Amino acid sequence: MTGRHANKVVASVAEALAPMRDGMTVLVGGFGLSGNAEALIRGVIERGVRDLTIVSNNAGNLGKGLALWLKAGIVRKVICSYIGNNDDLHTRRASGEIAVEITPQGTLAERMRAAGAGIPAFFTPTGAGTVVEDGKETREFDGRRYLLERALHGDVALVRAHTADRFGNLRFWRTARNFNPVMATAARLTIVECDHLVELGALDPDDVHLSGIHVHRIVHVPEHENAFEYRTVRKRP
Amino acid sequence: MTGRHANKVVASVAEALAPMRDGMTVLVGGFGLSGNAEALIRGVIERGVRDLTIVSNNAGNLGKGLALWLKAGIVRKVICSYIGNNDDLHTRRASGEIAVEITPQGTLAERMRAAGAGIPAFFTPTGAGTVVEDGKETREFDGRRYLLERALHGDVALVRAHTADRFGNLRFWRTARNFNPVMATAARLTIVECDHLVELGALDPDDVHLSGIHVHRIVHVPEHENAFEYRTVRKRP
Amino acid sequence: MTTAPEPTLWSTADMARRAAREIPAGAIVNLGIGLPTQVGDYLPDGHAWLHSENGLLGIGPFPYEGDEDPNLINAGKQTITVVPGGATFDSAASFAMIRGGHIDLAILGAMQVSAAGDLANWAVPGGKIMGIGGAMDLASGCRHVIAMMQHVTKKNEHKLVRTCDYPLTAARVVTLVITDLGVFQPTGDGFRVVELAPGVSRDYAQARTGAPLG
Amino acid sequence: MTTAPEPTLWSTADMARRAAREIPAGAIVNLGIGLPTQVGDYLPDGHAWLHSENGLLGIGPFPYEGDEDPNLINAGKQTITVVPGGATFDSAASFAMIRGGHIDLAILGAMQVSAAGDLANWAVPGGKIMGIGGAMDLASGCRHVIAMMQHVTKKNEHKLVRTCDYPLTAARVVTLVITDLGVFQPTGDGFRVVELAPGVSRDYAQARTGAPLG
Repeated sequence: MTGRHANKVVASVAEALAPMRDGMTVLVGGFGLSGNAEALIRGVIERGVRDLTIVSNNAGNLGKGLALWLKAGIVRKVICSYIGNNDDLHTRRASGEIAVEITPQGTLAERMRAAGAGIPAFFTPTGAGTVVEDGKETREFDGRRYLLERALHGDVALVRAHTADRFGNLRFWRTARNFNPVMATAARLTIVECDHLVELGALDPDDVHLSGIHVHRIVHVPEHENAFEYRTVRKRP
Repeated sequence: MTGRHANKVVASVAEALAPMRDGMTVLVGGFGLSGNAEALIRGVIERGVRDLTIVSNNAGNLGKGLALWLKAGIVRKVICSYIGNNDDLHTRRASGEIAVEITPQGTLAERMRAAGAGIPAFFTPTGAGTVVEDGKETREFDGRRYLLERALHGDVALVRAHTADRFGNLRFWRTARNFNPVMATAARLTIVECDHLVELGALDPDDVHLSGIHVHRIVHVPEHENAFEYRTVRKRP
Repeated sequence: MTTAPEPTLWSTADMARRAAREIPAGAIVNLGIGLPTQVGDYLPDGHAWLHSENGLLGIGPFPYEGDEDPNLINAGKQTITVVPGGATFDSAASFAMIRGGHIDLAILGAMQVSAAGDLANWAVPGGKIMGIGGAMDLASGCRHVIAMMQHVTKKNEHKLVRTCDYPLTAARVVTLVITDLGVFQPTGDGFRVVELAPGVSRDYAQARTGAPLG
Repeated sequence: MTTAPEPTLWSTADMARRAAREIPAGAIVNLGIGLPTQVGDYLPDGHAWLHSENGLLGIGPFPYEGDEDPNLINAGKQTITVVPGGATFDSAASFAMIRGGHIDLAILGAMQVSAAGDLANWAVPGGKIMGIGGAMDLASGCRHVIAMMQHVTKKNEHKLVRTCDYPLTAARVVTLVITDLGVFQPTGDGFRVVELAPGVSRDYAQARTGAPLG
């Protein structure tokens, strides 16, 4: 008898992704191209699954990140907050190939936080009096108008961490953290791609960003592209 | 013109507590006697305010912590999850001197998390089918029964941190963290008592447990009693 | 008329040892205050991850004398240690883990368990209110709940019952009951006998149970 | 008939400099993508704390050439630095700060602002949908919202209007509008003139505003 939290470290991206199936809802960490689980994202295409619903703030950009899935034709629906200049998504939305559900960014994060925390629904002020209200229950509390939003669960989460120990305790790097921790809490199966893999006890208990309770498979990927979107700099004095 | 986040470090407990007023709702961090803001708790009695509503998991124990407030007669109501062997609370509840509202511990935490996060109300499974349901709206989602719980705001939060920088970025120590961070987010005025005060930049951005955005006043208190409740040990081999 | 010999009931240590067998390797487990905490003594090192709702996953053994830290405690406020790989977090995150179904198993003390799996473990009718603590969150949030208790009260009243008359902690959540008489599974109509302590007959157990044993 | 001389309208730098004056010392400020981001250039070091909704409080200047880190970016996906005292957090915590009213001020780009303070800044009717991003959370969650925009469109259509006909971002949230013509405050019925750019007359501004100036 073995629980879900034994022997999480797997040897390859393919092994990590073996449980993926057609039609799954996949939560993919990252904000733009920062904090992307690059190897897992590539691996899903090799895995050959399709008809995926992806939940991602941006669903790729500049032909990179989740734009690879869009181009590979394995995505049925995207739940995101921002398309911007992600032309791979614009064209497939326009053609009707992919359904796009746009959600305010904070509501997207909070819906997954709710899913991970066992909250089926919550009221939020974001979107009150806008098109986001359409079809949703509204209610006033203390004279202000709120919408009822539902928890957003994933079958799988693909998460990029800076450091993981063998139980899956995670640390993230700077703004690569973004949606990664909250998505890890909201999926039935959370798969982590880490830059650094360390032994149990290497992380001080107070230095863990996300407990390994939310992690089910870990693959160590030392090399990443970490693509820039806008490389803004100043001159050295 | 000066915002709420300038010059937070104050020289004394009395100065830190100057904005407190009679009748306020005060969120007090700590689980049992661990992670208590000991100097601030003592200071509130010297401050001379009364008719307080306190929100605390335990409201003191063994005559210590918030039991000091109970004995001083400055508390009108306690919202807590557990009384246990806190006899100072049992006797004042029995005499009718203090009203006690008992809330499941996770609901207590989540109500304050909601307050801090701008969520006025949320559905939770905890307490469904129990007396906790009394007087609350219930609803089924996907065949399961949930209660609607409301956000719980404080006028003031009294928080104990291990380390604070001058902006109020906080780190906590082990299980002294408990309710401290979430209470800090839920109050209009958050006052922090820290064991260690450091300069800006001394904490790596990724090592901060709670952003100083949730902190308004900081007092450095190097010495603490840190009382034990049950000192359980094993023999050295 | 012959009198059946009195059976040897399980000690609390026996019950804790038996409960430990229900814990799979690599499971996330919350052990309630009191008797359930003892279950940890019968788990091999590194077998499971023990969760403390005050903000720790990875409870280790009690500290060596002199190493006690009053700010490192379990939910029963006992001084503890952290195992390698343990991590701390705040109460909101801790109860998000519980409510969100991330804890595989809770082993909780009980006053009454009904045939439907209802749990009553926080208040005695007419008694002093001790509070709820994390009991309701654990009982309703964890994927499985094992109740551990003496089979009858000191006054020989039934505790495995058709319907709880003590205030409920959560409805239809208990999947297994471990008592000094054995191991029982709520079935809706009664309790299935999974195992009996040495010398405990089915009749002996039935006489002490407020619902049919199946 | 004499023709009034054309006034010198504010440049985007003038607008950013004017907006910076609205930021109290020690304020927590979120600067929207585009023009509002430039406001940061006119703040003295350490004057305010800049929040980036992707998970940072304490945005510093752009990095020196060669120090860019693709995993340290602002909400516009530009490489940035962190000031001493800055801290990172996840998206859920970041938007909890926004929604929970912990951000003192947001300065956001705008397409239309109504006399009631309604903000439209995320979609052009009939245009390509770029998405909402953090705009609705910021507009409805921050304690004060300043809108920055050109006073009229390139086709000379009004952008300060009685009622927005673009899709709303949030209703009744804008407390101040800074344009190339000056500074205006929504009053419900129209806009109060707080300040006009050099040489801009009240008549000049009124002709370019879709609601009464008061």
